[in-house]
This record gives sequence, C-alpha cells and structure tokens, in this order.
Amino acid sequence: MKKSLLLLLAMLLSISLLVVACGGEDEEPTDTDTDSSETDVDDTEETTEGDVPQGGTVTYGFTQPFAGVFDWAHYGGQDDSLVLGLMHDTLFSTAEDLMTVPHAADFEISEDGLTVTISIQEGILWHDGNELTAEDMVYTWQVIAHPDYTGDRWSNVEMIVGASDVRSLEEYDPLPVHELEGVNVVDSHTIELQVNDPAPNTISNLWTNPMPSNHYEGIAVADLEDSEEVRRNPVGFGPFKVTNIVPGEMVEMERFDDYWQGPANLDGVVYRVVDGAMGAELVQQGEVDILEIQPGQAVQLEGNEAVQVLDYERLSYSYIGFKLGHWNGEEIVMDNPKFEDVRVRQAFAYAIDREGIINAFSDGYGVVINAPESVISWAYPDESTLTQYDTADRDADVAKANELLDEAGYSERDADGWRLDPDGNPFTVNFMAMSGSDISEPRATYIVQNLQDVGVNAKLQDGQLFEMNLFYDLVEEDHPDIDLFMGAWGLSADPDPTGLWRKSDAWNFPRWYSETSEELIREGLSLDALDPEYRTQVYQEWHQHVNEELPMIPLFSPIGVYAVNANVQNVQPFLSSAVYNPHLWYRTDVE
Amino acid sequence: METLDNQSTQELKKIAKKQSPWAIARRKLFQNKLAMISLAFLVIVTILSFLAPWITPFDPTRVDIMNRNVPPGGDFMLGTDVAGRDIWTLLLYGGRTSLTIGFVCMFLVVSFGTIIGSISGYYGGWVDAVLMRFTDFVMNFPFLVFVIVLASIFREAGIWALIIVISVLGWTGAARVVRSKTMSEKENEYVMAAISIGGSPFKVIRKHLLPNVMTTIIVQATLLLAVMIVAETALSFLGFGVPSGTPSWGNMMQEARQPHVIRSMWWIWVPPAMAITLTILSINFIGEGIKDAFNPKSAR
Amino acid sequence: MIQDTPKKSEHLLEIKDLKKYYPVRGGFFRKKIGDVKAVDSISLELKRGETFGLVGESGCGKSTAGRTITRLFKPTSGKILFEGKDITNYRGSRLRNIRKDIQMVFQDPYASLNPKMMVGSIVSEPLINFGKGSEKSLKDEVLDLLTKVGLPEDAYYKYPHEFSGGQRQRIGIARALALKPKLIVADEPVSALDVSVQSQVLNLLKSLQKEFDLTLLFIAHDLSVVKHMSDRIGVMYLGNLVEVADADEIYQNPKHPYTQALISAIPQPDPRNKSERIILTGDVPSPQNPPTGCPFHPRCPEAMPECSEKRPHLKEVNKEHKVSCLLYE
Amino acid sequence: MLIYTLRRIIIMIPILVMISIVVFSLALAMPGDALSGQIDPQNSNPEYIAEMRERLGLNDPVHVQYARWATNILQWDFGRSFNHKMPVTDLIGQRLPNTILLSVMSMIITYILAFFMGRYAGRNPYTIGDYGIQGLNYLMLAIPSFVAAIFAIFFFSFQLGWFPATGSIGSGVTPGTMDYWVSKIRHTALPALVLGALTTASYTQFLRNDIIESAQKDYVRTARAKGTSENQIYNKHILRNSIIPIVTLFGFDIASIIGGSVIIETVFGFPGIGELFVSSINNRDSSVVLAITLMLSVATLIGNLIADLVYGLVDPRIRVE
Repeated sequence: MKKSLLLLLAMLLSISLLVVACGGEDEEPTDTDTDSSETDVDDTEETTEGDVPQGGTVTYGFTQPFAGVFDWAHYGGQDDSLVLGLMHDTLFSTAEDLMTVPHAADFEISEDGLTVTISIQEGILWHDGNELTAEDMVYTWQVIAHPDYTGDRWSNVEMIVGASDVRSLEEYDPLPVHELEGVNVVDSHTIELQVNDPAPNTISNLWTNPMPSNHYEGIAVADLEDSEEVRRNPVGFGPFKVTNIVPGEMVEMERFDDYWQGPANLDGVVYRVVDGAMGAELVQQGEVDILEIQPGQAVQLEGNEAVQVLDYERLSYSYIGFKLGHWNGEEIVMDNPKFEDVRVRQAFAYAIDREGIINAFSDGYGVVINAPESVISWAYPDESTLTQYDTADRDADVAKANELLDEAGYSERDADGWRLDPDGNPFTVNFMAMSGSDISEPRATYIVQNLQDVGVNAKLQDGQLFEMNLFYDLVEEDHPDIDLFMGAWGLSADPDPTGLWRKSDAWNFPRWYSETSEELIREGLSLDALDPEYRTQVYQEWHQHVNEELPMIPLFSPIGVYAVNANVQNVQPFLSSAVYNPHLWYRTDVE
Repeated sequence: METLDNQSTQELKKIAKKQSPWAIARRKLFQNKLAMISLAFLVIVTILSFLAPWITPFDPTRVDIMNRNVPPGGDFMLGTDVAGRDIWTLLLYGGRTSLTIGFVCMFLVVSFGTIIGSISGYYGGWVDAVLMRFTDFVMNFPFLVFVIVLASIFREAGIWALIIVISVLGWTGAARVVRSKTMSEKENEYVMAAISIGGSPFKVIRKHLLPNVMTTIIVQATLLLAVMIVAETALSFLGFGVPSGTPSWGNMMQEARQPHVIRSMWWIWVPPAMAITLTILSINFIGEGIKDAFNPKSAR
Repeated sequence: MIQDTPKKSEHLLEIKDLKKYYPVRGGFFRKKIGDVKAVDSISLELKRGETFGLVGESGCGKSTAGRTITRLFKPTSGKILFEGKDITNYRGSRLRNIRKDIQMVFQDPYASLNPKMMVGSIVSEPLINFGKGSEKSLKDEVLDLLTKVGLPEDAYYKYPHEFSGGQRQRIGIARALALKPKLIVADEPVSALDVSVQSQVLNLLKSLQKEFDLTLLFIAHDLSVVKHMSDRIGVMYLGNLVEVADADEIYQNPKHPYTQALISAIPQPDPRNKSERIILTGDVPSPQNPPTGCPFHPRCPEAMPECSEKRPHLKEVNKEHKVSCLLYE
Repeated sequence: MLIYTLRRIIIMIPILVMISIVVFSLALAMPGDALSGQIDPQNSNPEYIAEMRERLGLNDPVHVQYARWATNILQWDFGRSFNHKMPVTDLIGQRLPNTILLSVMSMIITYILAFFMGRYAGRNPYTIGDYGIQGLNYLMLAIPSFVAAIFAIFFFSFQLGWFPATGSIGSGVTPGTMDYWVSKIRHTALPALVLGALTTASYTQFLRNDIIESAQKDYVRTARAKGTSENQIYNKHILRNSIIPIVTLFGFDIASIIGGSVIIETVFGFPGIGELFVSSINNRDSSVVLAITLMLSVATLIGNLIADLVYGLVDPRIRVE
C-alpha cells in the first residue's frame, strides 16, 4: 500500500506541468488503472459502428519527452502511461465514483475476503494475434514477484499467497517461471487467487494489467525493461497498435481492427511531445488535437470556437501540514508542543485565504476542500458535516482566527506587533514550500502574509523555496526548523488512509495520530467494511475527526484542463488524463 | 641640509598629482563622453538601488492578489507582476541584489586572480608551472555548467554560497591576464632594481609590480563586473541563483520563461531586461574608456 | 660593520670559476638538451677601493656576470666570496642582507625606475627596506643624496618620466648609494645616454667613489669608456675572461688578439698617430654552441691549428697581467 | 608540430583523470544515488534503500567506488537515467544531434555575419556604416544571452511570426522526409541566430581591425602602386590574410558555445544536451547530470586543445613558450 501512495505529487499539479518531469508528476495509476480505464461496454456498440464519422487521426500532445517504457509493470511516468492507455487495456476499470468495476474480466470475492476469482472474457486478442488468457495474468504476477524485477509494483502483488516466498528466493531462474502458491489457474480464462489477509480494497490494490506473455517469451526478467519487445515493438490489447516510435519525440499508432470492444472510429493516434509553454497556441493552430494545458493558458482560449476546454478534477490534493512530532524510525511520537493547541491550528486555517489562493494562483482551477481527500472520491465526506474554515466572508475568517489565537493565550504582542505564546515567549513560525513554477514563490509568500496579518510572526524558511526532492527529504527527516509545510498528495482510487495517517506510517508527515483515527482506519479495512455503505460511513467519521483535529489544513483539490480541437469528439478527461475510451473518439472533419 | 618648508611641499605635491600617470589617465577618462555618460548612468542606478526604501512606498516582497499583472500606469508606474508586486519597486530592490553580488564576486575574483597571477608571474619556474597547471585545470571546467551543479548542491546555503561558487570558478581568466602582464612587467629593470635594493618578494610584487599591472587589473575588473552581473542574472533566470523570493533582476526575468508573459505582459520583463543590458553596456563603455585612458598611444 | 669575517682579506670580492648556464629544453619530454653558457667560468678579484672595468662585446655575458656577482641571478657553479664570506648560496633574508653592501646601477635609466613612483620614494625605498631612518630623517637623507648626485630638491616629488636620461641615471645612482654599500656594480651605466652627458655621469661616479670609499665594478662594451675610470680592466669574450691587467698595461701592451682588436677600434684623437686597425671577421658564435678549443679561434687573426682543439687558461704573463691565449702558453 | 601535438594530447590524460575525480567528488556531494541512477529517489523505504545501496556497492570505500565508476565509464556505461528510464548514453545520444545541429548552425551564422560585417566595416572604417556596426557590436557584447533570446522570441516568433518559439521539431512530420528537415531547421534557426549573434561581435571587431591594419601594410601599398583594383586588393590580399586568424578562434568557441547552449536551449525549450542538463538538475536525475558534466568538461578540454594546436600552427613561437 505504501508504494501505491508513494507518488507524492510533488507539485501542486494544477500549475506545475512545466516544471515537473515525467517521473514526479503522475498519480500512481497502477493500482487504479485510471489512465486506461474503459468503463462499461453498454453503449459502445452503436457509437463504434453507427452514426459517427470514421477515420482520421488525432494528435495527442505531451509536454515532456517520454521514456519509452511501454509496459504497465515497468513504466514510470505519465509520459509513457498515455501511450499505454491508447495501446493497452486492462482487466478491470475505475468507475466515475472511483469504484473498481469489471472490464475485460469479471471478478468475485469470497465471503471471507481471502479468495478472488478472476474470469477473463474470451476472445480478446493481443495485437500479435494471440489470445489474452489466464496465462498472461499469471505470467505477469510471476514477473513482478521475481527477485530480478526492476519495476516498483511489488506492493500490488504482495498480498498474493506465496508471492513473498518467490521474491525472497536465493537461487532462481532468470525467467519468470516460479509459481506463486496462491495462484490457481482454473481454466484458460479463469484464475482463483488466494490473498494473505482479507481487505475491502484487495481488488483495487491487486495488479490486474496482464503482460503479453507470448510476446515476452524467453526474456529474462532483469532484461525486460530494456528489451526491444517493450521499447521498440510493444504489444497490447487496446484499441490502437504501435506502428512507429521516434524515441523521446513521437509514437504513431493505428487502429487495431480486432479490438475486443469493436474497432476504434479513428484510423490512428499520434502521440507527440510538444512544448508545454506553447500549449494553447499549438491547439489553436491545430498542431495538436488533445493537450493538457495550464489553467493560465485556458483563459486565453475562452471564446475560441476552434478549441474545447475540458475541465476535470484531479485525484490529488494540496495541504499545509503542521509538524506535531517526529518519526523515531518505527512510529510517530507526538512531542512538538508548538501547535499542540488545536485552536492555534484552527486559527491558521481561518487565517489562510484558500479561496484567494485558488483564484489568484490557479486561475480558479481548484476546489477548496476541508478534508484530505480528492473531491471526486466516493469517500469525500459530506461538506455539511465539516467545519468550514474558509467562508465567503474573508474579514469574518480573519476575525475568527484572531479570536481563536487570543483564546488560546497568544494575545500578548511584542514591540513589533507579533503575538507571543502563552508563556510570553516569541512565537515564530517557519513555513516551508516547494519551488517549481512561476507562482510557487508568490503563493508561499502570500500564505506567510496571511499568517502575518493575524499577528503571527511567520516567515519562509531560510527566506527561500526548496526544490521538490530536497523539500520532501527535509520534511521526512523532521528537520527541526520546519513548523509548517505545504505539500501535495497524489491519491489512489481506494480511499484507505493507511500509509499516510497511521501511527506507524513514515509518510505521516504531520506526525499526528489519535486513538480515534487509528481505530477508524482499522475499521475501514475490516471485514465489515466489505460492505461499501459501512465503509463510506467509517471514512465519513474519520474525515470529521481529522477536520476537527486539523493536523493539516487541506487546501484544495486541483482541477486539470484539457484543450481539445473542436473537431475531435468524445474526449473526456478523467482522473489524470484524457485517455479514456479512446476507441470512441472521432473527428467531425473527415470525409 | 635644510628641508623644504611645508608650503612648498604641498605645492610640489599638487604638481606631482597633475603630472602623475594616474592623473593623465583620469583626465583622459573625464574627456571621454561615452564613458562619462555610462559612469553617470551606473552611479545613478547604484544610488537609486541603494536608496530604494526611500524612493518607493511599496514592499518588494508583499504579494497583492488583487493587483496581479496590472499594466503600467495608474497606481503602479511600471505595472505589477504575477504576484502583484510593483515592477518599479522590484527593479530598484533587484538592482541592489544584482549589483551587490556583481561587485562582491568581481572583487573576490579579481583578488584571487591577482594573487595567483602575480605570484605565478613573479616567481616563474616551478611555482608558475604548478599554479598555471592548476589554473588551466580549473579553466577546463565549463563555467556555467559547474556553477549550476555546485549551486544546486549548495542551494540551501543561499546567496553567499552562490557568490563563493561563482568566484571559485571565475578567477582563472584574471589570473592568466595578471600573470602575463606581470611577466612582461618583470622584464623591466626596475623590478631587478627593486630586488637589488633588498626588497622582499612580497614587497616587490606589491610596490612595484602591482601598481604597474594595476591598469590591466582595473580593465579586467570592469570586464569581470559585467561578466559577474550576467552570471548572477543568468543563474537566477534559470532558477539556480538568488532564492526566488529575493528581488533580483534575474529573478524578475524568470517570469519571462512563460511564453504568455513574453507575448502579452511585456511590462514584466522589459524593464529588468533593459536594466541588465544597459548596465552591462555602460560597464563595458567605462571599461573601454579606462583602457583607452591608460593607453599612452591614444590621443585625447 | 661586519665583524665576523674570519680573515680580513685584501680582496673585497673574489670570484672563482663562476658559471651561469641557462638550460635549453626540447624533445618530447622537454628534457634538458643543452645549455646556453652565458658565463662560462670567470675568476677575478676586486681589491678594496679599486675600480675594475669589465669589457666585452654585447652578448658576451658581462651583464649576466654582473647580475650573478650581485646575486640577482643564481650562479650555476663557482664561488662568490664577499669580504671572505661565501655568498654563493645565500637565500632569503641572508641574501637580502648582503644588498646593504652590494648595489647595482642599471643600464637603462628608463626601464630601471618604476614609472609609478615618485623620485623621493624610489630613492628612499632601499632605506625603508632595511628600516633605516625615521620618516623625517629619511626625507633629509634622500634630499641629501639627491643633492649629492646633482639633482634639484624638487625632484623629490616628481616622477621619473619628467627627467632626462642623464638625470634619471643620477636617480639610479642615488638609489644605489642610499644604503652606503661597499661595492657597486655599474652595468653599462652610460651606454644608453647621449655622448654629451656620458662624461658627466662618469665624473659623478668617479667623485662619488672617492667620497663614499666605494669599490666599483664597471661594466662597459667598449674600452674607451672604462679607460679613464678603471684601475684594472678585464676583457670578456663569449662568457670567458680572456685578459686581465692594469688599465695602462692593457692599453699599452695588449696581449690577447681580441683585446688588440678592441683597442685598435678605439678612435684616435690624433690622426697622425695612425695605427693599423684590426678588423674582426665573422659573427660572435652562439653561446649555446661555443666553438671547441679557444672560443675566439674562428675569428682570431692569429689562430693556430691547435687553437681549435686546446682550450687556453688564464695565465700570468707579467706581474698583474693575465691572459688566456695559447700564444702565451 | 607533431611532437607538440602528441605531447599536448598525452598531457590531457592526467587532466582527464583529475577532471573525473572532481566530477566523481561532485557525485558524492550530490544528494541521492548519483552514480548509477538505480535507486528510486521517491521511494524512501529504508529497507529498500539499504538493500539497493548494498547491492550497488555504495557502501564500499570511496576509492573502490571511484574505480568502479571510472571503469564503467571507460566501457561507455554512464548508468541509467532515473527519470527517463533508460541508459544515460542512449539518452544523450538522442539529444546530442540537436545540440550539434544548433552549434553548427550558430557557428555558420557567426562566421557569415562576422565576415560580411567585418569586411564592410574594415573597408569603410570611420564611416556611418562602420559606426553602426560598431554600435551593434557593443550591444551584442552587452546583452546577456537569455535577454537576447527573450527579445528574439518576442519579435521574431510572436510579433513577426517568422520562427517557432520553442521545440526542435514541428508536429506531424515524419523523420527523414524533406519536411522533417525543413521543420528542424526552422526550429533551430532562432536559437542558433541568438547563440551565433552573441559571439559575432568579437569576430567582427577582430576582422575589422585586422583589415584596417593590413590596409596600411607595405605589400598592400605596393599592390596599390602597381595599380591593382581596390576590390582585388581587399579580396585577394587583405581578406585572405585576415580570415586565417578568425578561423583559429574556433577552438575557443567550444567552451562558450557549451555555456551558451545551456541557457539558449533552456529558454527555447530546445531538446538538446543543455536543456537535458538543466531539467536533470531540476529533477535530481544525478547520473544524467554527471554524465553531461563530464562530457562537457571533456569537450571544453578538447576545445582548448584544438585552440592551442591551431594557434601553435599559426604562430610557431607559442610552441617554444
């Protein structure tokens, strides 16, 4: 689980496309299949063959050179995931409410939560003509569990019985031939899987993107990532097959006529690397048909008939964390008295002008949140049950902040007008933020200003911003200078807070926990929680608890923007990209 | 032996001043219009920068989200930037940062280059060989590339780390110039004479060689001042220089890495661009003027 | 002043077999492949109070010899004894200290004065170097020196470029005198000057020698200049001393063919007293590749076959008259 | 000359070793696993890191690590890029052609501009045209490359629309076709112009002064006295002599082009080595940073060598020192 959360989304995604290279930015789609998800098949029949124009090519732009690792289990960044989404498909997909639903395969979980049965639809073909079978899925798990495996998806097979045994083999074959004890192939399209522990999120955590095992035949696991079969002539079972790769610049794909959901409307898709800074212009000029742009650029496109601007809520959120303790190597120790008083934390939340931040620095592309969860998740709590720290009346918020601080005993002021702590000692607050985009610095300064405006002697740590990796290094090691820090998390589709919020989580950066919280998180993964309604209820309660305790101030859930050529239809950005049902895309300007 | 009385001493000194090589050079420099205009410009820019708090009512760091990207005119003479900061204010405070770093780096680089170069040139032999091999060695590192690598390693240390990194890598040219000038100057018999009257090596270098190498050093210093200002602004522009919250001309230019800023918000980047270019231009003209003034062959 | 001399010799300066070579490097590893023998073995003694004239064509190594003797250059081998002390290998502060006793007047009055310093500082510098005199007495002393070398007092605040060549050489002389040295090596002090002022400077030197009780090593490239100055004269050719004798003796009775040639080249004031002029043929050979045997033999009008093989040595032919020539061996 | 050249080349070897030591030390100073790019900087699981460190030999003594690193480099193995998920050599191989194209174009632009401006100014000294060229020179010397680049984007791309502002290739062209190359050159033109224009000033000045000086030489007077036409005098006698020294400046350019290309490529978003360098630093892709640092140092070293050699060829006195 830990690794699936791993991708801290460093930058505040809404604005940071320019700076973040491929590695850091995407939210881990591996366990959620978000990039490639194909929802229900219901209405596809008529659209694919019916009334929409057929043919034409669409150019999908990306703003960073891509690495070219065209295999789900090995790729690292969004750059490659977009291509994978076009050429590959997955067994399950994520529905709009982020629930995992059957797609190319059906699944069933036993009452005790320990057995998962996967039945792959028959007749699905790979681009090389082989049929997708249970063997492909089994092969994939064996690759990932193999000691030589070079990717980082281990946590998605870890729960399979026997996977750990394979991974810790001292002597082994370089090929993925070591069987996992818990995998039982019932027939060519059905697998019965034993997992170590029951959990409501087993299915969303489990690795279910099969590899073309025939295509990879004979390749040692260690060599897979760099093999020609992955990089030069990758094979998938998605709507488009790769015909030409220009490393780092372009991938050309054409329609795969035997696609299991019916052939795509388009003749092909060209994936090409373009300059992000020029984004909006490139779409206007028709050089690119689909491109994620910065919110700032979206403003230029308003009223432009040739371009559709499509918004979508990203699966991530930004926050400002308080340092309430430290990590002792094994667990959280809450020993930092500075923000011990919950009223101070709440006062800060009132003081910070989140609405203003979104409007000024993200051009409004973001939603103020009061819970550490993306607003699109089914687990996002009902706002009416939460305390609203950012009301429409800014003056009232500031007054409330002052009132809370006074109440907490921070009413005395020094000669410069800064508040003193209840013992009459200076109360200074170091705020740490990441560098990265042109608005990182003004935004951080503005937050400091917000605090200064309620008399808190806040300043940017060392008077500067920190580069992303350094920032997280310092935050993670609980650098003593840090009081407040602004971070962001990319989320997985499953809302389980484990990994970020438990007492035993190294990534619990605010270094906060409570008995209530621990209990609720456990409850959310209990057998009872196999019932979605119960689970929703548990997370609702957990969010209310966090909203009151406020170990971090949730800032906003960013909104992404795609600019799409007006002639290209059926494009629908979802979760983290616009590669969503690409076989339904069509052009209106073809003969 | 009677000594000269005080008054005539003063008079003689005055005459001496007028006729000293320095005085001649100064006169020539004062007659060079371009250099004088440039000097005036540089002095004005420096003074304005350092008096910034008394000239502009705005805070150079305060973010004003209600007044972002305001075009020139109205309350904001040159408009505001993406953070709602007054461009004119940033220009003044930024000049302070950029000029200070430029001067400090120039001073360090010239001092270090002079020390290495004069020792190397004076002693010759193995001392020279060792020092020059070392200089060549440092010269082989592409300046900008290494400054960026080092600056990114020491980024936490702030402005001083930047200054030291630039200086540590920037002295080689000065050292070579000073060395070759020292060597040719050393050929003059007065150096031999200075040794023959019992001057210690340190004294010979300081009293005899350096004053005569000084013209070269001064010219080199003006050139380096320009180079150092460019280095700071370029590094800040790329994001490896002054911390982004600190106003500096390079940081102001950083916003021009967004094409839409280049295209439609010219008031954000044109002022710092002009400030940098005009400053460098005037420093170069002053350098040319000094070079010319020290050149005995030039008329004027 | 210096009391530690073991034996008070009659010679102020003794030079034994002094050599100054410059290495020539070449080849792939820049190895030493030869030497330029600027000074190839000279030996001589200077008595206290005498003036010794060292004469030779330009390029014969006499300036190098002068600078090596004053230890501005480090000798390659040989010995320099000053007042009986071996100063050949002095370094650092010991070397600096002998400067109090040995001073030099340089050839080029334009180059030997620092253009950026006022005359007062130039002349007072040696005194400051050795911490002599307070600021007040220093200035008096310098003004005194300036007067002695015949310069006006207001020279104190002037720069060298405001003076003529002769005046500048006076400044150089004042500087050399400042420390009251025992020995002054004057390296062609007048060769860069107008003929009209040459004699003034020479006379100045001569009178100062008496006043300050100086021993003078006077280097010149033609005999006429040294004639009136010197008590004894040495003639150098290609790094070697070929003849040493009293001044009169050399003029009247030159032994070495080279000396004879030099003397014959002196213009005679009386046209009737016309002696035959000896013309030397050929160029001065390179000191990097000196001829075998007697270095003078390729140009010698009296060369014998063995001259190209056997190397002559400085031998006494008369009392106080030494010559290095096979004719006299 | 041959011996001199050989000597210079052999002297380079210890310098190379020393440079590699310096770069290696930087690698150690850099955060993370700089040498191989194998440890995922975003994975902070202590067990994983400890395991990887042990497996990659990062716990070995420094000199052992250096030896291994140097051996790998000699075998052309610079490690892997973490961000780009591929061997660094492949990555650089992808970018290098762009940078070479940019450098070559900028040099051609430099020489052409300098040739015509220098020739004109040299033939017509102290005229309005000459002063104009001189003024332009001063401006080109003073304006920092990134400022020039931004002005160029503003005027040539946005106001006039002549050149694309960024990137190295347009959309929808197939590699190898004519369109591809046209697009490539159109994209390279503006950065090359800026990079080239900045070095032009010193060349122009050099050529101008050289021509003016040569015009007073005896052989030119003789030619004139013989009635040779002015055009012939300039083209045949003077220019030919003045061009040679200009060409020799080439070696010194390599270092300045390297520095310039880092800035220019970044401003123009031109996917070359310089841009890769800056983005790798920003992403802490240390193995790429190190490889490029080493590569550019060696390039500078070779540039200095060429400069010295060519200089020695032209002026034999240099060889003796």
